[in-house]
Amino acid sequence: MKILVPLKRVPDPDTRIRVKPDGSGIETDGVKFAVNPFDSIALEEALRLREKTGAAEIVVVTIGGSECAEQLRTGLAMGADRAILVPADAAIDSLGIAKILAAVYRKESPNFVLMGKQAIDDDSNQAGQMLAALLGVGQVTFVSKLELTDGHARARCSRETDAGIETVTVALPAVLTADLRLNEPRYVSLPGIMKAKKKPLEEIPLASLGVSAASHTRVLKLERPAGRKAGARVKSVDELIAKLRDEAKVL
Amino acid sequence: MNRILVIAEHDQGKLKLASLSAAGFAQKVCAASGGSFDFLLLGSGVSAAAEGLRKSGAAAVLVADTPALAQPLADRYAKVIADTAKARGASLVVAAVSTFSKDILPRASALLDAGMLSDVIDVRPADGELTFRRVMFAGNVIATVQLDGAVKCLTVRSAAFAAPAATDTLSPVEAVAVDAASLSQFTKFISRETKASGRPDATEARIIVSGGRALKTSEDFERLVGGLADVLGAAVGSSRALVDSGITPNSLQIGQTGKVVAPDLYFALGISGAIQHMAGMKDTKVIVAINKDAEAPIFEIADYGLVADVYEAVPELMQKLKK
Amino acid sequence: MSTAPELPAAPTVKENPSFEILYWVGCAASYDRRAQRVARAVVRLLNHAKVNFAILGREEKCTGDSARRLGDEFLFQELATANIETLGKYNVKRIVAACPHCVNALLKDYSQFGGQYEVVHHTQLLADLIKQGRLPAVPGAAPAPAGNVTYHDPCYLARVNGIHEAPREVLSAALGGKSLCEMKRNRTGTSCCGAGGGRMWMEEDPKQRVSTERAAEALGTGAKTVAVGCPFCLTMMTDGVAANNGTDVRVMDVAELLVEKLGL
Amino acid sequence: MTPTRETFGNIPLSSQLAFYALAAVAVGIFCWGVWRRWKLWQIGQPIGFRELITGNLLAVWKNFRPGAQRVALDAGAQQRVRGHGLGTVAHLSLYVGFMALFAGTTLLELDNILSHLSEAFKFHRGLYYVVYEYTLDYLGLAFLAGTLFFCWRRFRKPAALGHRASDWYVLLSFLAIGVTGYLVEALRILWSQPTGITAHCSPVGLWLAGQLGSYTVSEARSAHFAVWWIHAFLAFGFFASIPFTRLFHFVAGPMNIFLAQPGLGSLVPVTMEEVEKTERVGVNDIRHFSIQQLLSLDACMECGRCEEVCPATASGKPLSPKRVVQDLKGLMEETATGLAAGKKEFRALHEDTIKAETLWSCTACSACVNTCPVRIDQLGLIISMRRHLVAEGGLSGTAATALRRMQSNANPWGLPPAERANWLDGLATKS
Repeated sequence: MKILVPLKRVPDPDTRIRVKPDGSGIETDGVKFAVNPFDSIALEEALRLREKTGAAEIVVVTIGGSECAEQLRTGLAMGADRAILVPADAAIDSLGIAKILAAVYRKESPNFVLMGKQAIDDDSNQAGQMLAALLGVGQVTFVSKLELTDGHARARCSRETDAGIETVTVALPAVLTADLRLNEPRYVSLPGIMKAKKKPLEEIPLASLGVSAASHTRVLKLERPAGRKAGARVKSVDELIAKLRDEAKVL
Repeated sequence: MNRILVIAEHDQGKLKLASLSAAGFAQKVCAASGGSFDFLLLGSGVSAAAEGLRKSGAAAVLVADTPALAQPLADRYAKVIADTAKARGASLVVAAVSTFSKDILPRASALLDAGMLSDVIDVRPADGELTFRRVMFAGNVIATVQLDGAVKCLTVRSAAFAAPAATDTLSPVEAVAVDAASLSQFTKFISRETKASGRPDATEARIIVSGGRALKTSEDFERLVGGLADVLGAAVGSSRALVDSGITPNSLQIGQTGKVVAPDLYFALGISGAIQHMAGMKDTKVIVAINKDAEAPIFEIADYGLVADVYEAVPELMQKLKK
Repeated sequence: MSTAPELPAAPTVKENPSFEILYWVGCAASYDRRAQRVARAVVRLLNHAKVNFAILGREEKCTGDSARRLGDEFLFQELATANIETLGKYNVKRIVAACPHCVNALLKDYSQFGGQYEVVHHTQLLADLIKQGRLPAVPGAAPAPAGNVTYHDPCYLARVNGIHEAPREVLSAALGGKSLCEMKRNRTGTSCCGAGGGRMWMEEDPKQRVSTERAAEALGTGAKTVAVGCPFCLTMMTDGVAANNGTDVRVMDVAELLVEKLGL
Repeated sequence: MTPTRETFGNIPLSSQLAFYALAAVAVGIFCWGVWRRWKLWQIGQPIGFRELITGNLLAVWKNFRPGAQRVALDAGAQQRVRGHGLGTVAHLSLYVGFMALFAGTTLLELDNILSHLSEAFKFHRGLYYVVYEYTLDYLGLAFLAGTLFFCWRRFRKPAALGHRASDWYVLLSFLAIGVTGYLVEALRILWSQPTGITAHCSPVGLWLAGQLGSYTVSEARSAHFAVWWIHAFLAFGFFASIPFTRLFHFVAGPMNIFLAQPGLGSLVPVTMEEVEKTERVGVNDIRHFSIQQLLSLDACMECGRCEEVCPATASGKPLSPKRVVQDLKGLMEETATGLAAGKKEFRALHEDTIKAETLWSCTACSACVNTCPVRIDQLGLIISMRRHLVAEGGLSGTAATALRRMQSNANPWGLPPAERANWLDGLATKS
C-alpha cells in the first residue's frame, strides 16, 4: 500500500500574523514556519494506518521553494518514508496546486491521498476536492474517523458536517481530507529531525511533470481587519443588547 | 454581463436561509455590473425548498430533483453543478459558506477549470472586473483578490450579505434533467448522526455561549448558558473549571486543552479568563463578558464587559432578547 | 543603592545595566493573566524595598523545565543554551524568580550546561528584606486577611530545594503574626498540585485530578485563603478549590498577600 | 569467679568442624547469589566505577566520601527509614537487634580464634562478658518484637506492600532463629548451672530456663546439643538465602545508597554526540539503563512508601512508582536469563512492560525519590523512558502542542515573544 500525503509550509499556527505595510504580503521576518496543522493530522493518520495494517509506504510531497524541504524533513521525522519537493516560486492557487499534485499522483500511483482539509494560511479548503475532480476519483472531506475496509479497496469515513456526523464509504483510490478531530499528531523532537536527514528527499521539476504553475488568482492587496476596540464596560443588560445590535452588529 | 448560478442548500429538504444571502451577493453583483442569476437546487423531493427560493429575484429556480441526488455526495453534485453551469453559460458559480459548499464547489470548479475563492466577504466591480475581498489566516488578514477566467467559483459568508427583499413575482421553476446513469458511484452514503442537543457544535457556530466557575450546578448551566444559547441559536461551551467539577462534560470544554474556536460572538458567562481558556477563544470577533468580579482577567480582552451576577443578568438578557 | 527615579517600574537589563539582581519573570507570570498579577506584586515589593533589579524582558525564554521533564532533552538544551547565553551577555550573577520550576532549572539544570548563578525564590528575597526592615507598611495599610490561611508548599520549592521556611516567614509578616493552619502534608512532605513534569499541559480526566484532592486537603484546614508560591500551583489550586465548590476561598501568591498587608 | 562461658561448650569437635564446613557452604551460596545478581546488572550501561578508584588514596577517599556518608547515615543510622510510625520502630528494633546479634556472633568467633592462639587473648570474660550477654539478651527481644510486628503487618497485607511467599520464609526463620537462640541459652544455663552474675547477665535465658522445668544435666546437654544444631542450621540457611529473598536489600540497599544521585531536582543530560553514536535517545530496552539503575531495582523492598506518597497513584492514574520498579526488575531478570540462554528477542520495555500512559502520569514531584529508604530514583527511570517516547514521536495531544509552542515561540502557550513584557502594562495603570 502506498499513501500520498501533500504537506504545505505555512507560518507557525501560533505566530501572530502581520501584514507588510505596503499590503504586498505578510511579514515573514522572524516568523517560524511549520507543516500546516491539518496536513500533520493527515500524515499522522497515514502513520497510524501503517501501524495498523503492517505495511505501507508513505510519501510526503510539497510544492514550493527550497525552504519547504524543512517541512518535508518534519514529515519524514514523523515517520514518512520518502519526500518529494516540486520546486516552484510563484504563489500558486489551489487549482494550480491540484494540477501539480495530480501529476505527482500519476507518477506515484498511490492507493489514496490523505491531506489536510485546508491550509491555515489561505484557508481555502479547495485543493483536495479539486485534486479528486482532476483525477476522476472519489473524495471525502472533513474526515474525523477513518478505517480501511474490503481488503483496502474502500475507506469508511466519518465526516464532520454542519448537519452532524456523516458516515460514508468511498472506493479507493480517493482523496481524503482530514479534520481537526481525526487524531492528534505526534510530536517531533530534534533528534527525530536529525534522523530524518538520512531519508530520501527527491526534487521533481515542474517541467518533468508536464504541468505549468498557472494561477487564476491574483492577490492585489492584503490588509489587517479593523482591530478589536479596547474593551468597553457596559452598565446594564439593555446597554449590552444595544451595543451588540447597533455597534458590533452581531445580533 | 454576469450570469450567476447560485447553489442553494437544504437540510433534508428544509431550505437553508444562508442560500438567500448568497442570492444577496449575486444581486449585489448584478446591480453593479448587470446580469442575472439563477438558483440551482439539488436533491430528491425538494419542491418545498424550491418554493422558498422563488421570491428572491432569481431569473429561474433550477431544480435537479432525482433519487440519485438524495444525499449531497460531492462527486455527483459537482458534476450536475458543472454541467448546469456550462449549459447556462454561467460566469459565476456561488454558494454560501458551509461544509456542504466547501465540499462540493471546489470539485465543480476543477471540473469547470475555474479559479475559486472561499470565504468572500465583499465584492466590488472595478474596471469592468470584479474585485473580491476574502478572509485569510483565520480572520487575521483580509485579501483583495481578482480571478481570471471565463468562469469563477465563490463561497460567500452569509453574514456579509443580506438576503434580497422578497419579490411579488415568483421566479419560474425549471427542472434540470439528470442522467442518473452518468453519475459516478465513488461514495456511498451510510448514515447521518444529527446532534442530540439540537445545538450547533462550538467549532462551527457563529455564536457561542460559554459558562464558567460562577455556574454552580448542571441545572444552572443548562438553564442559563443553554437557555441563552437556544435564544441565540448558539453553541454552548464551558471553561475547564466546570469540567473539573463535573458540571459540564469534557466535550464542551473550550481552551488550550479543549476546543479552539473563533466565532463571531462569544458570551463568557461567569468565566474569569484563565490563560488556557483564552487560548481557545482569543480569535473571536466580539467577546462579551459577564462576571461579578470586576477584576476578572476576561474583562481585559472582552469587547463588552458587564460587571454583574450571571444569575441575575442572564435571565434578564434572555427575556429581552426573546422580544 | 536605589533604582534611579526615571527608570520604569521594572527596568530591563538594557535600561538598568547596573542592576544587582535579575528578576526572572518566567512564562506564566509573563503571559498568564492571573500570574501576571503576581509579577506585578513582586515588582511593587521590590520597588518598595528599593531593590536594584532588572528583567530580561523580551529576551527571556522559557527555562525548558517542562520540556526536560516531559522527556524532550534537546528542546530543553536549546532553550537552556539560549538563556545561558543571554544571562552571560548581561553578566547576571544573582537571580530571583517567583516560579519554583524556574528556580530549580536555573539552579540545578543550568549548572550542568555552564550556567552558574545564585538563585533565590522571591519568598527568600522577601524574607530577607523583611528582616532588614526594608518592607515597612504604608500608612493606612489593610489588616491581615480575614479567616484562616493555609500554605501549599510547591514540590520544586519545598521538597526539591528545601525552601519552606522563607515563605512562612513572609506569610507571618503578611498575616500580622497570625499563624497558618498547616495541612497535614507540608514542607518536604508536601503533596503535588498536579502540574509538574509537564502534566500542566496534559488533558486530565476530571475524576483523576491531583489538584482536586490537594485542594480538598487545603480546604479541610478551614482556610479561607490558600497561599501558594508557584504560578502552576496557583492555577491548579484555583481549579481544585473550584472543583471542591470552595467559592468563597481565595488562592493567592505569598507576594500578593504581602502587598495586601503592606497596602502597596 | 570471672564471669565467662566456654565457646562451643557442649559441642564436640566433630560438630564444630561440621559447623565450620556448613558455614563455608552458606557463605559460598551467599557469594554465588550475590555474584548472580551482580552479573544481572552487567547487562546495563557501564558506570564510572573506574573513576571512583583512580588517583591517590586522598582522591579516592574524596570520591568515596559522599557515598560513604550517605551509607553511614541512611543505612547505618537508618535515617531514611524514619518517619513511618510503627513500621519505623519495628524496622529499627529488628535492625538494631539483628545487627547486634550479627556483631555479637562475629565477636564471639573472633574471641574463639584468639583464645585458640592463647588463653590470654580471650576477651569474652569479665565485665565485657556481662555487658555483652546483657545487651544481646535484651536486643534479642527487640529483634523478635520487630519480627513479630512485620509478621502482623504481612498478615494484614496493606495495599501498598508487596508480597511474596518467600517473605513468610524470611520472617518465620527470623522468629525461629530468635526463639532457638534463647532456647540454646536456656538449655546451656540448665546444664552449666552458672551462678551469681554469670547467670543473671542473661535474664531472658534464665527466665526461659525456669520455664522449661526440671531437666537433668545430661538431659539438658543433649537437648542443648540438638537445639544448637537447629539454631545453626536456621542461621546458615537464612544467611545463604539473603541473595534470593527480599533480604537482598541488605546488600543492594547500601550499594545503591552509595551510588545514588546525591539530591533531588537534577537529571542526567544526554548529548547529541551520544545520540549520534548510539542512535537512540533515552531508554528503549532494559539494557539501556545504567548498571546503577539496574542495581537500584534490586534494592527495592516493595515497602510501598513511594506509592503512598505518589499523587498519580492517589488520583487513580495508572502509575505506581513501586510497580514501575518491580516491572522493570522482572524484565531485567527475564532479559538476563534470556541472554544467558542465547535468546535474541525479549519482551519489549515500552508498552509490553511499562505503558506510555503510566509514564505520562508522573508529575515529577519527586515525592517517591525523596521517601525511598534505599534512594531508588524512580523519577530518573521514568524520565529516561519518557525521553525515548518523545524521540520516537510517542507524545501527542496538548502536551505535544505545548512543546511545539516552546519550539516556535519559547513559551508553552505559543504567545508572541514580543508580548512577553506586556504584563508590565498593568503595573503602570494599577499602582
